[in-house]
Amino acid sequence: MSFLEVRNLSARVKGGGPLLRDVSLTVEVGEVRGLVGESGAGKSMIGKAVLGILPKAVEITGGQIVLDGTDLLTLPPAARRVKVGASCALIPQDPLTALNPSRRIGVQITDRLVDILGWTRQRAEDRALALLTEVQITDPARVLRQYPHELSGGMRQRILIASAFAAEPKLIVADEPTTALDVTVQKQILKLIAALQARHGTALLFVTHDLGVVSKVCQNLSVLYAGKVVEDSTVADFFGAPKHPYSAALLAATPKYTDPSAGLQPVPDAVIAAVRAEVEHG
Amino acid sequence: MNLSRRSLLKLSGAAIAASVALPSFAQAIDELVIAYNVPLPSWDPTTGPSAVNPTIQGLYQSVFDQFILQQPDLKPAPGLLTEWGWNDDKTQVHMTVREGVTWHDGSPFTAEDVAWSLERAANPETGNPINFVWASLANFKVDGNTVTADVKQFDPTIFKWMYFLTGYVLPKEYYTKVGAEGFEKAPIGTGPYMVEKFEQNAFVRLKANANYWGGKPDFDTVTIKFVTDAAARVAEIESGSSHVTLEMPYEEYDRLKGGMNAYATPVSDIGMIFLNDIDVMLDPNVRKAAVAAIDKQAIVDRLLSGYGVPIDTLETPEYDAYDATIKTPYDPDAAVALLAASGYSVDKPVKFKIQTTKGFKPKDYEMIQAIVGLWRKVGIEAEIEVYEIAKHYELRAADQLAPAAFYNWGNSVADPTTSTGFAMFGPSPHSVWDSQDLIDKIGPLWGEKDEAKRIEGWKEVDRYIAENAYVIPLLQYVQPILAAKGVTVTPHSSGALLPHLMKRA
Amino acid sequence: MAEGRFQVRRRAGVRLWLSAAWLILLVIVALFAPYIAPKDPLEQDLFSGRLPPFWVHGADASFVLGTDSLGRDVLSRIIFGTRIALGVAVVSASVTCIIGAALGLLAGFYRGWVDVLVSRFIDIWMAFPPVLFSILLIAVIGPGLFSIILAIVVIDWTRFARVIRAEAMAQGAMDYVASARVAGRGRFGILLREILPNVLPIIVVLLTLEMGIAVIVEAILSFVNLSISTDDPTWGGMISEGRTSIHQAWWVLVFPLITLFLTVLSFSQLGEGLKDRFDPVLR
Amino acid sequence: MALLQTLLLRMITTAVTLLGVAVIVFFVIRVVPGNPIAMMLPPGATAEDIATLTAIYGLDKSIPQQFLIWAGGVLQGDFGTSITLKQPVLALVLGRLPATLELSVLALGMAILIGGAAALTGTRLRETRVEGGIDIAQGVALSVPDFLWGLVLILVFGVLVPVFQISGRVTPSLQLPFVTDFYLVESVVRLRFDLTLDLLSHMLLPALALAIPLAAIIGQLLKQSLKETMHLDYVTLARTQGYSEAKVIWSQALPNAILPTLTLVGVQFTFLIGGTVIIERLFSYEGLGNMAIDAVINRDLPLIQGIVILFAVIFTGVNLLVDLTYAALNPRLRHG
Repeated sequence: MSFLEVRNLSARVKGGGPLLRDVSLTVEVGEVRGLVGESGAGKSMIGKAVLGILPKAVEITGGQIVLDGTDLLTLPPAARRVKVGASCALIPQDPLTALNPSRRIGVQITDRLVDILGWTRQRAEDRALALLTEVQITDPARVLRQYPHELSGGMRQRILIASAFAAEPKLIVADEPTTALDVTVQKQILKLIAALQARHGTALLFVTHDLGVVSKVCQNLSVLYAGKVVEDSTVADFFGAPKHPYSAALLAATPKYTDPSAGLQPVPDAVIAAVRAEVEHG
Repeated sequence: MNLSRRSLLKLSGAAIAASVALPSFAQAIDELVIAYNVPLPSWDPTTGPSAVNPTIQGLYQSVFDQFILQQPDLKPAPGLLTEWGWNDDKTQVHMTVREGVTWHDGSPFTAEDVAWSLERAANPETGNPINFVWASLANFKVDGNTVTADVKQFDPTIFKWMYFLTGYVLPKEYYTKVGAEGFEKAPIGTGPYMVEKFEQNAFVRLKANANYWGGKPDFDTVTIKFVTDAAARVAEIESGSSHVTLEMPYEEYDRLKGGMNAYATPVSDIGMIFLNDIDVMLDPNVRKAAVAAIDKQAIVDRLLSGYGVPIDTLETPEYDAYDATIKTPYDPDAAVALLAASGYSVDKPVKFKIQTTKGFKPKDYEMIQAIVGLWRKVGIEAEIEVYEIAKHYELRAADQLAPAAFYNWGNSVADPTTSTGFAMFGPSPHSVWDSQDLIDKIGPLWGEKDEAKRIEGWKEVDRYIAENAYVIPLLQYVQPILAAKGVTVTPHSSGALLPHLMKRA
Repeated sequence: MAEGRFQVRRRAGVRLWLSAAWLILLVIVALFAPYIAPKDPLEQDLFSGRLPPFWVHGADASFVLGTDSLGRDVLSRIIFGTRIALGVAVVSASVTCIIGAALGLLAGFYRGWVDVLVSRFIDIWMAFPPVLFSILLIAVIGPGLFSIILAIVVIDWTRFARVIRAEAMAQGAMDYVASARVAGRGRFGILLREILPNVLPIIVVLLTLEMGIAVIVEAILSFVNLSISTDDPTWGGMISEGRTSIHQAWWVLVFPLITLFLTVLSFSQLGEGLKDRFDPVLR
Repeated sequence: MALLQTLLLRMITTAVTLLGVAVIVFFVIRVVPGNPIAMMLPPGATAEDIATLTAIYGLDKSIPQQFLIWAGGVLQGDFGTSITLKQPVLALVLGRLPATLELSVLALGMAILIGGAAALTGTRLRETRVEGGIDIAQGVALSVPDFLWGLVLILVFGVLVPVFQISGRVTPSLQLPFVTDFYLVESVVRLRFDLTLDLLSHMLLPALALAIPLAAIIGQLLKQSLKETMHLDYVTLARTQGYSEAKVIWSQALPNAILPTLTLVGVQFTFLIGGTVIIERLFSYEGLGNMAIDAVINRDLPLIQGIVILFAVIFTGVNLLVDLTYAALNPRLRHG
């Protein structure tokens, strides 16, 4: 029984069109799975569904989200919150708005450990210091007392990563953690996430539209189009020989670090039409 | 309105409800509470605007005594002066002062106080608004308990002013010691009540004066709360937090009088329309038509629920120079005919502006609207302009009032000089109609020494004014008073509400 | 970027349409008042005073909503009162808007000494106690329609100025203004063609809210007996006149109050609805 | 150093504002028709009487001259003497200010309580019928003039269910041991809770009448600002950490949503003080407002002048206070 099992999950906007169509995927303990697709394909919706932070206007119409053996959808809200809070964490996308501007950094990391996980204040602070050092922040003690507006985007993302790993979660959902950062910082952050993931053995659900990121960080991935998983394979197989035509076209449209000068072909319309037909009636 | 009900109830419930004692007084009233309609601006009854404000004289008369006592039927009676009069050729006045009276601080009241008070009133520097009357007496002499003075200029009404505006006796010794400001802080008089505590614009608590020469009043403590809003006064009496109140809308008086002691007495205050000798008002037909077109009884019955006495001259039945035979009956047809004589009709109406206050006297604005409505039916098109009472005084002092202007005229002395006289005598800054014929008729009456001849003269003037419609008298106001069952009130025709005339029922 | 936030059809739509409908009804009533009103609002008959509304015992059917103490038809007076209410609302709100917005725009966009001057002027103006100042003002020019409008303008233009100034400052800092300047556009040209269109939605919202406030201020001034002096009926006037005989003739106060209440509510809901429509965050 | 400099600048602008107000009011009220002397004209007064009385009150001099005399007096703390009340204006005005301040602060407190609760509930149950209900309630609260709320409260809580007092500030028969005019505050300080309850029983209805429209404004604004804050990522992050919706709103969103609402509450508070005029009249509550109306009606020029200046001082004072608290609460400014 894998740590996270999403079975036939479907969701739609209240009174609107479908967002997720019968999505199924699993994440083992320590596994890093990528969720790939163009924007609007529903990849971050899956992450939100797991963490229970779907917008009010979106309703789940079917399927199960089994986390560590229990189906979150059947739990009463309070129990679900605690279970998710204790065993999962989120690395948000935009560091500029993901930290509370009117509170110090330290409190924003330790509060959750004390309030939800019941740690002592001292243990939480030690943990925070340790994690800040792990994310290569110099003089972590001073940073703990600073306010978000005093730090750069890169620094804030490191803090968010530290905060996520601080709670020793079994699963972390990373929702395009590097997209809002400039390119030079992106690589460092990716290396950092990979390193912490390896050291802490945390399962990672990595939502991104950048196949380059997937190839460096993930072990396997699910490809989504318009809310439907069109391919589920290991990274090696995917980059070697993508089974689904849409995956192949997607791969062709991605610049390779290895061969930057290769001509890029946009995803052909024929392929789009075919995958849409499949998704509509599949 | 479901303002987050839970939090609102939680807020008021926890903080207040449990321990607030319901303000319902036991039937037997030990501490009388009166909801009064006008706040008392200052305690010196002889200087400043409050000295000429008729609505607060009742408060002054509770604490201070006037030279002469005015009884509820407006007639004079021995007060601090037991006896007063002129000498034969009216060149001197003499007054005998009551003995055995003490000021609230226990010091004795003497003839010195009377002489000093008169001198002070006669001195222009003190700022007594009625200085021109008191200045007609000079070099006061005290001899034991009598005071004499020379008459510089004969004024037949001098003794009437001694129970009218600014006619109060103040403590010479105490006043000179503490000065004006000190007196404001802690006023003392010889009156039936002493001032225990005064909170500006809020309330005054009075303590009964045990050795008052007129006998100790029934209620030991009286609290007079200043509640300017009529609806709030009604709520006060209805909820029982006050026992007595006055000047509420007549509709509310009718509604509440069943379960309470209710008094509606005509007072010395009349509603009238000044006519200014300008523009169309110079045409007698227009003036007479305007008078004839007004159905005063209907206005009183429909607008004031019947509480009001229609009048045809500026004198009310209680006044000395009242003449019941002078009549200006309601006759719309005559009005139409008069207007036709001057070329006016319903289709081609005469036009002029009428000014009125709004909310200063009960239904003042509605009355003028009703009159304008009645006028419209006969061919008079009057445009209403509302102004504040302050603006009215200003315009009148500069004689720039509109052709017609509503005003009310208090005269608790009941003497014709202070009603028809000041209102209609050209040179007086208060009159609006300034035609010479009226000035010649009124002139000689000012100094007329023979009282009977004087009164007869004023009746003749009133008749002349009515015939020429130089002014439009409307009605004599009725003052509504409501009191809880536990207290009986003796209304005073001057409109003054006097706690010392209130008895336990 | 993360999936777009899901645009939720606002429930306020219903309330928006209801308020718009009520206001349109008012405009029609105001325009065709003489034809709609059953009676002449000024015609009095002292002997048919305080007749109850038609459904109450003792009513006279021709006076649908009853009569006041002078026997005037309440319904007709409300209908004619609409003219003054809308007149006061529209005129005073637009004058307030023009003055306030103009000063606000100038201060917010040009900054520098213009901003200091206008802000100081706003501070001084706001230091006056509003109601007291309007009473004083009306004492100067005498009660009447013009003085109510002036009182409202005098009290509330600072609200416009402050909000528009802040908005103009915010817009001024935007990149599109810089690019317009680079393209050689004169500063005043930018103000008119670039800033104003973006500030316009806020102005419309404030204008609608201001109309509601104007109607309330007229009622408050009539309560203090300073409202209109002539015979013409105003809702505020009817409410304050009806106050004294609330127990005997409740309808004289209640019906104009309901009309006033619905009108002000409609203005405020319309304003809020428009604000939601224009507000960038919730769009 | 920067703080000191802005404070100094602020002092200068305040002084300019107050001077501007003083000058404008001084000239406006002297242009007002209906001079106080005419008010005092009794029957029979002659032209000389008018002249002597005018001289006594110094109204015969030219307006600029009168202003210089007045300004000279102010520098020594003498704001002139009230014509109708015959007492020094400064003592009168400062004597009544505490009553109005206490009433306004109580009203503001209630408004924040009611408005805050409405905003939080509205956010917690957003997109539901409850939120719609609260919006309507706030619309209703704003669409009825506050004097009518006063009337409703008098009729309901004063007459029908006489639970609260409907006039005055304190029961006259009580012996008040107070030294200052801040009765409510002093009653708490002296632990005289019987007096506190009596005062509150008098002040509750007028304060509520003032609070209702203000609560609606605060409620609308706070809910608007809360909703904007709820969309931000740190709120979503808190939810993933296991905090309940209510806790998230209270500890994460509210502290940041309060700031923008604060500046407006400051402005509303000054309007509140100015607006107590009508409510004090209705509840015969002896505050500054009640005295102000009489002063205007009786053209008591020195008193009007004193009241308006005092109000201007309060207005500038409250603005300063609001700006300081804004800076204190907003970390960016404090550490910037």
